[in-house]
Amino acid sequence: MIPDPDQNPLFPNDDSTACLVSTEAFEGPLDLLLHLIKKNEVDIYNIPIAAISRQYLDYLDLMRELNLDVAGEFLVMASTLIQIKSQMLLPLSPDPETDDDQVQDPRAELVRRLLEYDRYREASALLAAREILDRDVFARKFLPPELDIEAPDDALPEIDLFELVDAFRRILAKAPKDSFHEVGSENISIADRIADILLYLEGKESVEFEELFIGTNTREFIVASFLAVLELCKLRMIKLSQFENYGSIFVRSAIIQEAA
Amino acid sequence: MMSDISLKQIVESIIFVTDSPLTLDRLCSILEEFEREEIREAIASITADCRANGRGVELVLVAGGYQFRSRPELADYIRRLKRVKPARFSPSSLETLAIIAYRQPVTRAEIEYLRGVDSGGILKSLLDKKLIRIIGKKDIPGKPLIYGTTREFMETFSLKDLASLPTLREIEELADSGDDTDQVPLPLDGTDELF
Amino acid sequence: MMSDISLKQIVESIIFVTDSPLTLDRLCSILEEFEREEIREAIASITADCRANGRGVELVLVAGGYQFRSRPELADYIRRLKRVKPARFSPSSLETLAIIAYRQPVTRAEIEYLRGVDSGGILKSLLDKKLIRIIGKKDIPGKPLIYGTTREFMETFSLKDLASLPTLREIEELADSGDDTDQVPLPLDGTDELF
Repeated sequence: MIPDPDQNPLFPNDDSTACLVSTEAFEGPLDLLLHLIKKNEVDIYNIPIAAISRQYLDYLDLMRELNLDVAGEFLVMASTLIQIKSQMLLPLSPDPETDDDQVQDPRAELVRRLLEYDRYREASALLAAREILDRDVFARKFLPPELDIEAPDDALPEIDLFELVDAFRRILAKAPKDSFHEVGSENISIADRIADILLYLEGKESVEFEELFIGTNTREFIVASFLAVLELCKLRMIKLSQFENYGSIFVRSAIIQEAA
Repeated sequence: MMSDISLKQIVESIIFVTDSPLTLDRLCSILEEFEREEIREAIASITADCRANGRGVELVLVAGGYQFRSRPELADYIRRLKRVKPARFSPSSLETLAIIAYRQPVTRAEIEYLRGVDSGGILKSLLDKKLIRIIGKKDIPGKPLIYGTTREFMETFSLKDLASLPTLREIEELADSGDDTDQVPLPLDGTDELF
Repeated sequence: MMSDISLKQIVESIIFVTDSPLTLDRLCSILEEFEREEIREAIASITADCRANGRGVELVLVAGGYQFRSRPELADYIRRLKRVKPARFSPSSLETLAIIAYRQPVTRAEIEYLRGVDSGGILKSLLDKKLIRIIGKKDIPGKPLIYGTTREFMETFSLKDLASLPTLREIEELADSGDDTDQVPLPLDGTDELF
């Protein structure tokens, strides 16, 4: 790295806020910290926390002065830095949690994150330098008309999960508001149970209510099964009957089977 | 003109990536630093090369423009490709499939209420693809059919069970989290790259 | 086999007309009357010809398949033709892509821990561009979605397969840290979101 002649080596003096940081946008707090470390040419394994924190906070001030929004993540990092700084003031003592005499440097996790982040930033530069389709290299993305035909109706589609969910999200966004309830994971497992129960009832005259709860006996399973039964009743897809008080409840399908 | 790039290469690659025949006029307007005659020669030279080297494609003049086409003798082989073209899914099929996946068991009326349009044709095609099935009929007046997804549906999306479908909330969290989609700042002169 | 048609011509024309990279497996299934080894040789011979004859296109192996692509030196000329804007990636989407490519399968919380910033919007936009996909859910409390890269990612970045991603330098171990490999489990408990 070429030292910037305008910048004093290391840290000019304690009360200087004149530490000029370029106003280029940083991707996030880690990006900014790495920039400060490189600019000051300090060892990443031995970061002078007090000085770097000060410059970091100066930068946040500068952003505010320029009326730039300081994202929450920058503030979280600021408090992390201050916390590390105060821990550094305490004498390093062996970690009471472990038996050995290893001393945990308060900066260790931050250093690891910075190194890791730097590595992925390097990886992104490698990606950017590749021959990118539609920027550096071009291919034919069309078929000649004689091959560009509709796939037969029974062909397997090529879609991924995200497209499916995103399509549902779009529908709900424009659907009448009263028409849906929150689709959470519990509802989905109810859907699973509904499908299972219908399958179980298929071709049977009637079954005992308890039979529907045979399976993995987790609380989640029982709740889902129960809600599935309620939902099926509401949809009038099953009928419940009881012949005596406190007697067995029988469940039968109220679905007219399609002739196969 | 750069040293190791020939006009012939430029012309070849431009015709190669274009999805319709390119006229000489258009080529000349794209490559304005070259003479029309030079470009014409490059085309002639490419045409001759394709023949001389026994290539599988040839440069032909169709509808007033130049285009690479596979040699007619190879048509039998090319046609075999047809069978392997994967099906594309229309947005409306996707919508309908999504509704069935998340709201099953569901009737056609409910699907159409959500989508706001007739969905009979799409249901038919999803049934043909075996992605959905008729679970049965609802025992209410009109006896509407009830739809659900199939085992093939799970396989298509590599789903262990329906509970592994991402929840709507998870997708909404992505969509809502700020407007920091990767909007690239506008380049000043419209040509420069970001990196 | 017909007299004046060579396998090389057949292979060239089939790869040429297809709109996405063709795997050797698919070529073999389309051309079942030929041996796999013959087809492989034809591909090698076409690749060599493109280089030797100073062609404007080359045959490359991307995303596990073969595709003709224009030579990178010609990009400036081809871009003049395309009305569409060239592919652009912002630094933040590249950062996110890199993390997903190298660490997949990876959760949003892990990505955000590594980047230090909220990444929901970027994930949504990468999903929209089909460069990443939802692989499933991680079997930890909260069942967060896990992400991975797609075939389109490999096509876009001209990668033969994921193993040919450029190697990253190893992180020098911290003096006081133990025996970690470079794929360190992140200190996340899986449930809490960072932001």
